Amino acid sequence: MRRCMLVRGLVLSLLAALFIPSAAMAQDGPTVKTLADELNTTWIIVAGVLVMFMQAGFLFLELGFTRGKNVGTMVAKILVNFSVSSIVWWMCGFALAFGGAAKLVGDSGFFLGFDDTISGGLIAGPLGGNGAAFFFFQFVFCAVSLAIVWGSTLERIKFIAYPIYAIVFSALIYPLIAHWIFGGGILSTVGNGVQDFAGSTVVHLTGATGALAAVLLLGPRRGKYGPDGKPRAIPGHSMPLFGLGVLILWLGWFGFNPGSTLGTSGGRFAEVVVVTNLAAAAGVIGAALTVWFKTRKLDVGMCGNGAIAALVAITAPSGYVEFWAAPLIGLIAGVIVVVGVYAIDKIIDDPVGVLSAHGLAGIWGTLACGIFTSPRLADFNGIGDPGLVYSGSFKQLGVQAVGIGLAFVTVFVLSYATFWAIKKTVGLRVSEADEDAGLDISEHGMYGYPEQFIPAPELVGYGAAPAPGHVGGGHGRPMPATTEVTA
Amino acid sequence: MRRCMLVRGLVLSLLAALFIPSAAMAQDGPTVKTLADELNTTWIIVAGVLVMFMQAGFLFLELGFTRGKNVGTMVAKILVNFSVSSIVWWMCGFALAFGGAAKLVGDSGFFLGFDDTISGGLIAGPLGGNGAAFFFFQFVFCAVSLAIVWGSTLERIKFIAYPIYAIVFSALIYPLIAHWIFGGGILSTVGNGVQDFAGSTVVHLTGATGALAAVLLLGPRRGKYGPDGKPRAIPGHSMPLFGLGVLILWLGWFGFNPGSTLGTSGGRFAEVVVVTNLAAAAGVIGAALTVWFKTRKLDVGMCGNGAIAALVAITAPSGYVEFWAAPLIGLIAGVIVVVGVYAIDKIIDDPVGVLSAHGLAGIWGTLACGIFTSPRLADFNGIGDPGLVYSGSFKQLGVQAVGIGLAFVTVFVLSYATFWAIKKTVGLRVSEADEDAGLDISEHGMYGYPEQFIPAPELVGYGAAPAPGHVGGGHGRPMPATTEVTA
Amino acid sequence: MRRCMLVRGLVLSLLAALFIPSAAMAQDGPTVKTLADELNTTWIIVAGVLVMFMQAGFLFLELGFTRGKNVGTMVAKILVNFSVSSIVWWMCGFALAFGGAAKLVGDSGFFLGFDDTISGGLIAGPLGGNGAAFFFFQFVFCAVSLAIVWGSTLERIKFIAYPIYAIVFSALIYPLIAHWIFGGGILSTVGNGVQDFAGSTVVHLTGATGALAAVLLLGPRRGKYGPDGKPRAIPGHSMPLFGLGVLILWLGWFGFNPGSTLGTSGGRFAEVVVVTNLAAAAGVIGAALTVWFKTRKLDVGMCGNGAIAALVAITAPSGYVEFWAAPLIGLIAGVIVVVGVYAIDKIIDDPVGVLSAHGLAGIWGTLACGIFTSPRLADFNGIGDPGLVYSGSFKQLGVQAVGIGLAFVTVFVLSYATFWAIKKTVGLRVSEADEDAGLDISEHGMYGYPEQFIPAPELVGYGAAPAPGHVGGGHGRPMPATTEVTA
Amino acid sequence: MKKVEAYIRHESFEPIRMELLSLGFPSLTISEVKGSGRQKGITERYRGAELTNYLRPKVKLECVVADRDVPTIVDTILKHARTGAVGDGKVFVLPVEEAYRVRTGEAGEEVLQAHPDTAAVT
Amino acid sequence: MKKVEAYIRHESFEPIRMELLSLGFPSLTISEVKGSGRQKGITERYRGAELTNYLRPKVKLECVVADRDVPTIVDTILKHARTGAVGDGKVFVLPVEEAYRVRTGEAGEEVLQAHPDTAAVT
Amino acid sequence: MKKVEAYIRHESFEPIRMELLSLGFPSLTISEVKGSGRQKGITERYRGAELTNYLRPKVKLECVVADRDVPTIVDTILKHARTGAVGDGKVFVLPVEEAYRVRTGEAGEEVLQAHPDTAAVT
Ligand SMILES: Nc1ncnc2c1ncn2[C@@H]1O[C@H](COP(=O)(O)OP(=O)(O)O)[C@@H](O)[C@H]1O
Ligand SMILES: Nc1ncnc2c1ncn2[C@@H]1O[C@H](COP(=O)(O)OP(=O)(O)O)[C@@H](O)[C@H]1O
Ligand SMILES: Nc1ncnc2c1ncn2[C@@H]1O[C@H](COP(=O)(O)OP(=O)(O)O)[C@@H](O)[C@H]1O
Repeated sequence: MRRCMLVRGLVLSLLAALFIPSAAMAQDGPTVKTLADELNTTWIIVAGVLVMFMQAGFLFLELGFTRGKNVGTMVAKILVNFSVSSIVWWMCGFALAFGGAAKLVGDSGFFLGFDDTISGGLIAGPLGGNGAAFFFFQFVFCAVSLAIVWGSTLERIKFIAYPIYAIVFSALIYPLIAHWIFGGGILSTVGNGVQDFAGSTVVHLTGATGALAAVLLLGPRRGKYGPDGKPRAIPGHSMPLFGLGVLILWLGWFGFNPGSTLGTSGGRFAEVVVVTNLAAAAGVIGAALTVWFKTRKLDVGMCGNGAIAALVAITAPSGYVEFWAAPLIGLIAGVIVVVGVYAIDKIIDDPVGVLSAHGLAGIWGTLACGIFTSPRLADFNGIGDPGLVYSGSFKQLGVQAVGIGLAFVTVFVLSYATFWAIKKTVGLRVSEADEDAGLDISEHGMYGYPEQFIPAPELVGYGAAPAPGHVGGGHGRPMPATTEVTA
Repeated sequence: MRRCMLVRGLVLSLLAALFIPSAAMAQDGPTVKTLADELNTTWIIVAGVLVMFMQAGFLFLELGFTRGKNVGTMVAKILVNFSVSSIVWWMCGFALAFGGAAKLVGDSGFFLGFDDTISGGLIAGPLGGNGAAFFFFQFVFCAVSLAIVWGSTLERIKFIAYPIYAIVFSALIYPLIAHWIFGGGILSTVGNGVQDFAGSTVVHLTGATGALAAVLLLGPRRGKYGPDGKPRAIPGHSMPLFGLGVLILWLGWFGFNPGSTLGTSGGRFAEVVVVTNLAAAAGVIGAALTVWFKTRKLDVGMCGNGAIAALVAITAPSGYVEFWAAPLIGLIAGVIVVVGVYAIDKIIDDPVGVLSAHGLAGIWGTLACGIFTSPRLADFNGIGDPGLVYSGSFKQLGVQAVGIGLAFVTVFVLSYATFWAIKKTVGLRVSEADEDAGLDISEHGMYGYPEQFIPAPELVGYGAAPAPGHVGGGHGRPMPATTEVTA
Repeated sequence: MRRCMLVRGLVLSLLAALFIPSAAMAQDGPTVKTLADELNTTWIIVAGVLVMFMQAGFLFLELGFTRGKNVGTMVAKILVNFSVSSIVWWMCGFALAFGGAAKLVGDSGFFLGFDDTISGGLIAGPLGGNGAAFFFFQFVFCAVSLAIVWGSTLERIKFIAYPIYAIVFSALIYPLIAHWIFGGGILSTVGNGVQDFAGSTVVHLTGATGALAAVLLLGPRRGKYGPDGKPRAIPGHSMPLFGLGVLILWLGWFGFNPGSTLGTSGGRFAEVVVVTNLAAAAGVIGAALTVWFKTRKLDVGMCGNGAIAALVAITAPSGYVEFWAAPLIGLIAGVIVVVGVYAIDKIIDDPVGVLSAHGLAGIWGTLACGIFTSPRLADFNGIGDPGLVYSGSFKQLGVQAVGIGLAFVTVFVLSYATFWAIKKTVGLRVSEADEDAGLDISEHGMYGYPEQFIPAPELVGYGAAPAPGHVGGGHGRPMPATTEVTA
Repeated sequence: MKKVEAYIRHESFEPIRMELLSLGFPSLTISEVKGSGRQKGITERYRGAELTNYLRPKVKLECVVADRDVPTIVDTILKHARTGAVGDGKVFVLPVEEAYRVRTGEAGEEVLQAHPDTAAVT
Repeated sequence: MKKVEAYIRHESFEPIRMELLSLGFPSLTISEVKGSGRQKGITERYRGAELTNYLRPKVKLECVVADRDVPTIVDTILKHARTGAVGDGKVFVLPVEEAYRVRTGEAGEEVLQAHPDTAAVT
Repeated sequence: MKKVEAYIRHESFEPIRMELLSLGFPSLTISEVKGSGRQKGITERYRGAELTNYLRPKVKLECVVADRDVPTIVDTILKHARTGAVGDGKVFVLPVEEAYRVRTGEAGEEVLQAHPDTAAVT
């Protein structure tokens, strides 16, 4: 797909030069070419803005799964991570990821300016409006990947770990993987290229791998495992906020996958919308049925996790598969996430299930390309080969596995090293007293829900009751005069 | 309007064939025609995505009006309903609604594939990107209609009723009405056609009628009516969440109505945006004034209901009326919803007021076309005649009434039968003990707000305090060391 | 920029007339010109819808900073203000602001109709779809400005003050400033015009100035200042809701600033997206570092305020500065807001920090144009001169200061007069008893969180327990039968 | 003077309050408590793990009355709080040595209940 | 030893706590309760229906002290809790038979209040 | 009969409840309270202003038992609630004059604890 865009750009330039001479002379007025550019830019920006809003989705999904004493810190977390990532991506991350066509990393676009020229790759040439949109769109992907990392670390990590890892992640870890798969790097040369339309591996597996590295060094929350070693439920404080998160993420995914067409050409993005929605829906159904048969109760969180896992799984194939494959891919992702959460919870304390919903589902989605990619779409995108069900060949499946493997190893090693260094220097985990008291009060100086924690009389605070003449005499003061009734 | 699109398509094809020969040879480059298609597709997708997000709107509106013990179930409900509907619409609903031009139902597009050809109607021909967008846009309408149904059933319905009715609704009930009015079915042949631009009847009255059938079989919540038969207040648990729902719905309506232009031609959709907003605003004012004069208190829920009712009412006329009519239509809807809720509450327990806000207001909005439709817009859309104030004739009003009547009877009969069958088999209502305990714990195994319901010491759970050496000795543990002050 | 649009319109018309004769004959089919118009309209509507959603942003930001007894009133407030403003803008505000090219106010477009003709200014001529989009886009700006006003007045203002001030504000105060700076009025003739791309002054300073007038007449909340005159913390009740507000606002700003290009020409809006995001990110970092160094705790609210302040500050320069300047402008805004809130809190009770985040940051942003505006962009927009760092001249800085000064004085005088009149007639502040009880119960007749305030047994309400036969005998009723375990 | 402390179900409170009011005993205080006893607990499920609550929500009713009024209060509570199922609760009677009305500073049995006629009877 | 139980308004708690602290009585416990008495209730309106609350929020203050300190405690409460309006609340004194400090396991009057000097006076 | 009232830390409740249950004392009630004593408060910071809380969250445990069971109950509480740090809490013992089981209307020591065998021992 991305390759395709390049081609289209060339074709356009040729066309503009050969067939549409008016484009040269009427510099101020719009032409078909400039309009096509502007329409592409519009769609990329709209999609990018939807993806940006996924930050709120991750925030609320995690808030829902958190106890009330650790909610303010999540808000600060999402703001600080997104912000640090914004600046670092502009300084360095974008350049390494998309600033050139070399195998390992790009080489232009550091401290990007509007007049900069990109040395090679997808948007080689002067940046322009379309390039600015591309920069923004790719940044919000990086920010999504970073947001995923923290899901396994809730309620016990030190705040200082966030900005440090955010810098390394946005400057190096994510750009490497993005360049290798999206940006024309080494993984696009394995076979006919790894198929990962919108990032099941680049974005989601990368995030989940960071989460794994973090949680291995961090350990479980206090009270997560009983004296018998069995996991205890630490229920999150709000299913409504969780639901908000899931729905915002679902919404954002309509930017995430369809936006990865990087333009409106041929209305392809509308197909991606349909594929994405069918998969997500099947994911909910798969997870709901699985958890129902396991426990005879319909775990609310699992229904939401099913949607997320299916969306993660369909991310790679969304530009490669026909409608009919989407519900299958989603359904399986829904089953995987429930089985995964149940299994992992026995040994690793992953409060929101990121290892399953983004890790296992990301792997499944990337592999699914090797199974379901249709010849029409492999051809259209110009990346990889048709999948097993069409070709009868395991080749593309193998290529996908190589992509998963290299991405996982790279991200795990770099992330583990970073978190290890954090642990050895500033420390990765708050004290037990701080964990018990909650991160809001201990790291931020105030509860996220003060009325839940601060004794009401101390919150009211003002001294003795006013003189009788001060308020309408004879009324009890905390009661609005207008609503009193006779006892 | 929809008819008009068809015409435009034809004109476009002709133009493309006759006046723009380059379109044929430069297959890879964009042409005015392909760009126009892509722009239409872009707008439909953007609008469809906004409408999809209305699911969050309905969720939070209902959450706000629910007690804290029944909030998790609402999240699961919205996810499962939307998902079941997604799959069923793809399998069958879309085909019946838009898969052909027959009077009763369509006949192509089952298990829709990208290469399918639609046999007739609005998008006759190969599906393509634009068709995929159309499929998605019409699906989110179906999902909105389904979401409306449940507003009257909160806090006592069995979860199993959701997927069963969702299947019938998305496979049959909604497609029938959508086909009859939107898809060229029987109601588009009554007079010069029933005017329902974006679905005051198709979507909202249909949903509200389902809600009526459900609540008649379900009965009121325990404690809703006192021993004297008078309604008691069962206040919803969160006005902020309610407010979120209203604002998301208002937002979504900017996709709902303006998206129903199904394209950007002539900038018509911008007019629809203005009309929609003016009506909604007037609805808030109408409801606020009405409730104020009735009770001298400004009921928060009624302000929000006023907005919703006005948005529902303007849905049908939004493509047919001039700016000036919008505030009138909205204002009257605002009055209707307050009067309606007060009256209905005396006999039917409808926790969110769906019967008034979607039912009565949907009827009012559909009738309003018969009064306010301007000649310019009746002509532009090619459906129906101008309204009473222009034509002095009651004809269109009559046509509108026929549309309302047929839709209501059809939906009511089918829905009542479905809910009756559910009641007689798996059961429609939870036990009294489960209703008292709340649906979260009884159907989902965990509270939606665990910290509100689970005793704090049991939530903390971990055993006796650690050995003195374990935490900084001398600190009280639940207190962060860094914030202690001298007593 | 806005001027530029006008020019482009002319050029387009000329082009259409001269170079594209087919546009004249193929009236029904799209042409490059009609497509360009439709694409512009699409972007303006999408941007406008994002800005409309900022109402939810302001609602939740303020909700987060409010105590739980005053939350329902905020929902009613936002709905009523937005609605009154909608109607008044349509009746009058739009006409004064954009209905003509005179120095003081416009003169056409009252009770705007689709067939109206605007006498002069940016959208002179028949309204059309593009004009309708422009009308909506400018309205949502007015509504944002109005929403800002109330941040300083929370938890003690009488509800009746809202609609009264909303009328004056939307009919007169905002239209004046908008006309003077955006609409070709007097401030566009000072020097080469005041640079305010998207309204740091027009929207944000205007709102903050209204807030200042209100709070001076209103006084602090009960209990805000101790007997010693020192400010006491009155913590808001929910950081998660605050976080939702901040993220929705951040999202909305991607409509606010980039939408102010009023079209997609040259993909300029994508650049504005990048500039806006870089500034916001730097604002979070600036505020976080500042508050950390001041208190060694990472105040959650301050991180969010940093984002808002930076977004406010970048609003004016967003169309005038290169990428590199954005992080600088944002960083400084982040520092300003923390220092501002700390200083102002000592004397004025401004619960959400609107005076700092919108007032000081709005001033800083407007001045920043005088410093950082690049020659390329001053030229492109055709307004004002390059800033200090390019030109070495203080001229534009002076022009900006004049703009700030005139806007501030005008808004302050008109707002103070309005609030003074309210205070002397219907009253501006609720009684002490009502303030203590909370505005929800006293003004709206019901708590926003009933379960937090109403004694549980009174909420349950229904009489004695049912007869043993009624529920499965031997079960305690408030417990779901299916989940009981042996004690 | 005695203090009657009752641990009862939520639904039973309104009938008790209404009858006490009609008998001339408007003054009482309640709070939300959690209790365990013979009543069984419930088990919650969450993401594969379990949590069991042995404590169930109850209302604690506190009412200080003159010695001779104790039987009236206790009987009223017993009458309305009984469903016959486990978990109905308990009533305890504790001695009270002195009572003061804050508003007036008065002490003694007269301050216990608000109704003037009740006071008169004393 | 006696237990002083007071049902008071929220705003009056801080002044009471501060004066008790300065008098050498830092140790006390409070909880949120709802009470009814002479004070009137309020009526809420919601979507056309009504709900009346006869119970009003109060703070319950519990403080166990030596017999001879009871007057000091009661006087301090009465002094700060009085507004003169109905709803000011009540103060009750109950007998206590034994007291233990958990941290040390000690029993007796010495454990009642935290300040060493208070203990010394005993 | 005596009422044992203990103000303890949240974490200590579960072990206490479990041991009491195994000793034949399943019946008890808890509530959330806030206490001050020797334990220090905390200071919160919010937008430049401060707020100090001198009250810390505690669990109040109430258990009515026969006179001879008081030492068992008190010892169990003291054993599990002790961390040795300030803020461990206090245990008080108050006299109770009568007890009723609502479900049956019975009165007397027999109603105090739920387990039949406990009752039998009486
Ligand atoms: N001895 C006791 N001390 C304190 N609270 C008690 C005692 N016995 C019962 N309770 C309270 O009464 C409630 C109901 O008691 P339970 O034993 O379940 O009912 P039943 O009286 O039907 O056996 C308990 O949840 C607890 O709050
Ligand atoms: N006899 C009582 N038993 C228990 N609580 C009481 C009693 N009398 C008063 N209270 C508590 O004191 C509060 C205030 O009492 P009220 O009668 O309204 O005030 P006043 O003392 O001014 O008549 C009540 O809300 C209730 O919580
Ligand atoms: N005399 C008392 N009256 C009422 N409550 C008390 C009393 N003494 C202690 N408490 C309760 O016990 C808790 C712990 O007491 P504290 O003095 O901090 O511990 P320590 O026993 O280690 O000195 C307090 O927070 C308070 O709730």
